[in-house]
Amino acid sequence: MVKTAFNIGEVEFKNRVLVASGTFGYGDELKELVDVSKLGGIITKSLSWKPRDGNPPKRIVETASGMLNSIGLANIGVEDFVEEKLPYLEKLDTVVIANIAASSVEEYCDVLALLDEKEGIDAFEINVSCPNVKEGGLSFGTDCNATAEITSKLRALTKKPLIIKLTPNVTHISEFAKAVEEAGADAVSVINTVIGMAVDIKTRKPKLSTVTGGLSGPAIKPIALAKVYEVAQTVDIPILGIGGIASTEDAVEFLLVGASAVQIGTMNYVDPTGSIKIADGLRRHAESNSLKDVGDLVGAIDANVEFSVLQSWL
Amino acid sequence: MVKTAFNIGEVEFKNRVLVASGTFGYGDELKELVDVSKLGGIITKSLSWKPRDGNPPKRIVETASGMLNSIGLANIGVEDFVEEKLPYLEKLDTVVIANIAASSVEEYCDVLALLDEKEGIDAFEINVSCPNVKEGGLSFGTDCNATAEITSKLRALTKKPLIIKLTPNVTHISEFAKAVEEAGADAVSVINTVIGMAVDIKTRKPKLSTVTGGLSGPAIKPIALAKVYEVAQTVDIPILGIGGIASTEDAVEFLLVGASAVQIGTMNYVDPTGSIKIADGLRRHAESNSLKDVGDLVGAIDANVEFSVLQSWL
Amino acid sequence: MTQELAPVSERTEVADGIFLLRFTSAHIAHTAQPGQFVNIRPVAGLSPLLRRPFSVCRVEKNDVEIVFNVAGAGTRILALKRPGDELDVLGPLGSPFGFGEDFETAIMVAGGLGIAPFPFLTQNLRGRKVETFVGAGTAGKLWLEHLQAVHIATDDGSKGFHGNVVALLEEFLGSKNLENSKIYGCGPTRMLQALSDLAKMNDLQCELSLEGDMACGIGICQGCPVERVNGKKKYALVCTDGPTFNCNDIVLA
Amino acid sequence: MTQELAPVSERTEVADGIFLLRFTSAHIAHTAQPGQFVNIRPVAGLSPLLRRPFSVCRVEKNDVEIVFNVAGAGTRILALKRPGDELDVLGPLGSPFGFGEDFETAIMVAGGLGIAPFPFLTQNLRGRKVETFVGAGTAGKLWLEHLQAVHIATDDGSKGFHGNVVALLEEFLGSKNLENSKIYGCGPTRMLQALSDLAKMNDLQCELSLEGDMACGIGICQGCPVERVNGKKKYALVCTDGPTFNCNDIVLA
Ligand SMILES: Cc1cc2nc3c(=O)[nH]c(=O)nc-3n(C[C@H](O)[C@H](O)[C@H](O)COP(=O)(O)OP(=O)(O)OC[C@H]3O[C@@H](n4cnc5c(N)ncnc54)[C@H](O)[C@@H]3O)c2cc1C
Ligand SMILES: Cc1cc2nc3c(=O)[nH]c(=O)nc-3n(C[C@H](O)[C@H](O)[C@H](O)COP(=O)(O)OP(=O)(O)OC[C@H]3O[C@@H](n4cnc5c(N)ncnc54)[C@H](O)[C@@H]3O)c2cc1C
Ligand SMILES: Cc1cc2nc3c(=O)[nH]c(=O)nc-3n(C[C@H](O)[C@H](O)[C@H](O)COP(=O)(O)O)c2cc1C
Ligand SMILES: Cc1cc2nc3c(=O)[nH]c(=O)nc-3n(C[C@H](O)[C@H](O)[C@H](O)COP(=O)(O)O)c2cc1C
Ligand code: FES
Ligand code: FES
Repeated sequence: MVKTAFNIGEVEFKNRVLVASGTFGYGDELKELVDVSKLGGIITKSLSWKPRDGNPPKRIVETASGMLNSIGLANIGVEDFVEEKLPYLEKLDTVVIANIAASSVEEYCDVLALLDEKEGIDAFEINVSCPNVKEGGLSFGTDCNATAEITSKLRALTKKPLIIKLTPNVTHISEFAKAVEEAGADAVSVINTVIGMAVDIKTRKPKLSTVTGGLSGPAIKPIALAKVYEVAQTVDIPILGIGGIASTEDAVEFLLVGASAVQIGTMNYVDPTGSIKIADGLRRHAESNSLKDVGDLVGAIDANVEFSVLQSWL
Repeated sequence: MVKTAFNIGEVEFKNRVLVASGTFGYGDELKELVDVSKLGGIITKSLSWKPRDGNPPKRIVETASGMLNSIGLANIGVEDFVEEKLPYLEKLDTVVIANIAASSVEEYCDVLALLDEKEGIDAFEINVSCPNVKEGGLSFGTDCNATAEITSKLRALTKKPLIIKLTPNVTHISEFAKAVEEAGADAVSVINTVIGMAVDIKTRKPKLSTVTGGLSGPAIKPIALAKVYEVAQTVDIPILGIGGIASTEDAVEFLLVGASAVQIGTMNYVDPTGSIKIADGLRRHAESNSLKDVGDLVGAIDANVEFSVLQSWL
Repeated sequence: MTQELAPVSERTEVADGIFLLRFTSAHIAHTAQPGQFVNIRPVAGLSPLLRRPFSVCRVEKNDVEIVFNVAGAGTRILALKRPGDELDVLGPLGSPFGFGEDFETAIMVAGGLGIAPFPFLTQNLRGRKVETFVGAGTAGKLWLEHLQAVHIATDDGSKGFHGNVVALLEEFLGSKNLENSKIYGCGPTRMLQALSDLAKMNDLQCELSLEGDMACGIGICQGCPVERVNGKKKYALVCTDGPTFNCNDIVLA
Repeated sequence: MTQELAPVSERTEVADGIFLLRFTSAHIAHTAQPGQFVNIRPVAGLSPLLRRPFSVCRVEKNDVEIVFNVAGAGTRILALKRPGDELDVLGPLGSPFGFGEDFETAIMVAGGLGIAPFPFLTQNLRGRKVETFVGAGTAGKLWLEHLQAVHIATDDGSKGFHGNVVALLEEFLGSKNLENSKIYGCGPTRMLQALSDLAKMNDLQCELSLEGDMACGIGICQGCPVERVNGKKKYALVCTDGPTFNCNDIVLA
């Protein structure tokens, strides 16, 4: 029997495949199709203090092997979440991670504090790709100090695993990973969406109501893999790898470069049961490679790091 | 008759479609297939002082709607270029831009100075996505001061148009654009490839010999478009838009967000005559939209900028 | 709701560039209701990536039919499917048309491929009177099977009324007494706006089936908002709250 | 060199999972030489993106044939082409086999789909003696048309010699006097290495056709290096300097 389980702190995940925030709703929408007890964990849509309507349409544009989104953090707010969704989530036989979004450090703290008291939430993932209202809307996630500050404030509020979800839209993501590790994070999720844009050439308007949006899906897989690899060279805490994962092979690549587990995002829309197939695929991959533990793949890449730094890619 | 020509400084391009560095060789390889006199211009493979062998195989990996490359700036060196390639290029009825790569500021200067004296080169494009040997191999292009320094040193050496090609692998590309504008650049090319990676799960080695490589092709088009738009909000010099352009519609999007012209890269491999079709397509697009000048499309996007900054994309 | 690989049993070009695909799915055939849709993955590969939504057009035993026109990459691929090929189908999805209410005549109004849900609705309205208004750019684009009491409008006048289908309906309403009727509309947004105005003026019930860009079709991406007229939440989701809406509940933009 | 949309005139599964496609291109048919290849775009869309290289397998009047096995996304799509479909083909590309030299017997050695260039080479060697050695995993994977004097090796022993094709050739060379011969090899790199060693030991001329990942196939991307044994430049390009190389000129790795 191959071991598939792994831990972040005291929380045990039954396998190394989770579903990413914003791509699996609040966990109850897909119950007819997906047996969530076969997943390592589910991560909720980002929750803010008050309900958020989200951005006007269009919010979605398809691109080559990917998509742009500009949802605007539409969500029911943490109170309705606790009332309407948590009772269902509590009963699930999988790890439930609440993802939190906010427009101020205080809001992050308030949402986490409220959720920390409740049964049914096993860990927190913090979405720092949010506009910081105090700084005129610049993203927290591209400011290393702000990201570290959020981490240490939240660290003080909870004993549950605290996972910071990093944005790829920075020059050196490893600096951010290092900063949140030092500020007490238990793990990092790498990556959120990449900034992108599309234009309607007939109307000459941006296709998304917010001009730019977040690119996700298989198109960004090579970018995500490079970011996970970079972070893995820098920190010792677990990494949750995300970005364009569409197959077992993709998931294996992420584990090899150093992810302890993976999250499936956009592909949940295309193939709702794909995440379960990947969880099973990882087990079978380990089996056919005579591994005792899927975890033996983590960081098992055979790469010459010095070489990669000196010989640039062009 | 629709006007298709445009200028950078005193150099007139007959239309707004060029072929990107590294994707059209030295201009002579495709003469059987492509009538280069129908192109706005051709940009050579990056030239360094000495010939460069380039990286060991594998140098190429296909990805979803894109590809990774790690050529390692393989090129014949500037002297052989002048001797073997320039005589042919000189006779072409299109603008010829020499792209320069180097591993030190001095090398950039030496290559440019040598070429500046020769007939047949109309302008320079500077590839700053190169490892800076003095800084242990870190890329010039992610260091704003180094990028500005290269620009001003080269500015002093030539009266021909000086185009700096920016890397997207930074948090705020507009800072780099601003810096090179101030340092005297006549134009910027946006973008070079995006850092990415792929792993062979059988051997557990990176697919590319250099571990990471540069992602190009349609997969990165949304990213490139957002970068061009960002730069266009910041500088007044012309922008050459690059990244995943595969159709006339794609090219129109780049002009609308603020590119004065476009460069076709990876798609030259897939469809060698595609660039000419796009040049013709732009003219026809202008015609059918009753424009007198293809240039009327440049920056003609109808977007609410404030909104885009405040309402982030998630 | 099911996700399955359904075998294609028929593919026909039923009008100029308009295709009918029939596939076998007992679950969808038996549970789908008029106004619902299916979400089809055009290729097993990665581009085009997302599923494409299509109204359930008709159901027969274990078979389901959709009709569509070639709009872009996804429909271009679907138009090449042949009997025996498999379709990756997710469905049935969305909220169906309401037809339990008390009304005598169902007035169906379709613009272009907006015709798609109406054969199925007609199948289910047995006993009630039906009047069907179909608009198309030109005669060659018309597909009129499985409908009742059809009134035709073409933009170029090549068949039927010369002009748009809402104008044709307006004329018709002027000449008949159809107080106890309900309008069902499906088509381009501009047409639905005009139809909605006409329904309000005539004080008729009116349900519209909207289109909208969708990533998931099942309520998890929040990608398909439509503004509500009022209510606690600003937006409804086209994929789960709709695609059918009472015209008084939403803002068409 | 031409880029054209060439109509497919035949598609046959010639062995287990091995397909032959024939298409019409007068230019390629008339100008191609044995050992050259064509570069085919599998879809007009964006994924899979790059062209796929295939050896010219045979030429007949205006028609060109390729044979290939289903390796991944691109060949999976090509295997579904039907007569009448169009293939976006670029070619002929690369440096052909040399066969102007003075030798009596051409010994062709193929591993798996390495067989592809040899029917065309055989067509062009009229008058010379030919001995053909074909290796495959199992009998069902063998395709032996348009070859001469065929010797078979299978890994599982289901047909012919039980073992690899280079071992079979070694046996053969031991029993015959073939001094004035030239070896042509095509197949997996490991096999080419063994073949190259055997040729050197027997002091025979030997030309190999290499595979390699290609982005352009026409010498502009610098994506397909193979290390040279010596010379001013460290690398040769498989697509233009090759795919055929004298075994003494390159390092197989
Ligand atoms: C609930 C619902 C039911 C539908 N039923 C049918 C039907 O029965 N028959 C039919 O022909 N079409 C129907 N549509 C529209 C159909 O989904 C689109 O035509 C199809 O997705 C286009 O895919 P494509 O890849 O061919 O084109 P794309 O390349 O994706 O797009 C081509 C053009 O169509 C537009 N478009 C793409 N997707 C949509 C969409 N979801 N809604 C509106 N415009 C879109 C694009 O903006 C673009 O201008 C329905 C849409 C919805 C939301
Ligand atoms: C000059 C040349 C001539 C060739 N002639 C033939 C031929 O006549 N018949 C034939 O069946 N094949 C031939 N090949 C190999 C053929 O090009 C590949 O099998 C094909 O590109 C695979 O495409 P795919 O999309 O199906 O697989 P992919 O999904 O691209 O790859 C599937 C597997 O094949 C490997 N692969 C992909 N491309 C190549 C390549 N260029 N060389 C080696 N391995 C590759 C991948 O690494 C992967 O393991 C030739 C290759 C070259 C360079
Ligand atoms: C429509 C959509 C909505 C998303 N919403 C959230 C969100 O609310 N919070 C968050 O942290 N990430 C969100 N994400 C980002 C994903 O969780 C994931 O990081 C990203 O999409 C990259 O993975 P993928 O390529 O597998 O989709 C969203 C992504 C998409 C496509
Ligand atoms: C194989 C390959 C080689 C390249 N070589 C160079 C180069 O030598 N110098 C340079 O400035 N850019 C080089 N580029 C980058 C391209 O010019 C272009 O900026 C990039 O590929 C993005 O455009 P695309 O998506 O249209 O390919 C290369 C790109 C590829 C794919
Ligand atoms: S399409 Fe995803 S929520 Fe409606
Ligand atoms: S494949 Fe591009 S140079 Fe050989």
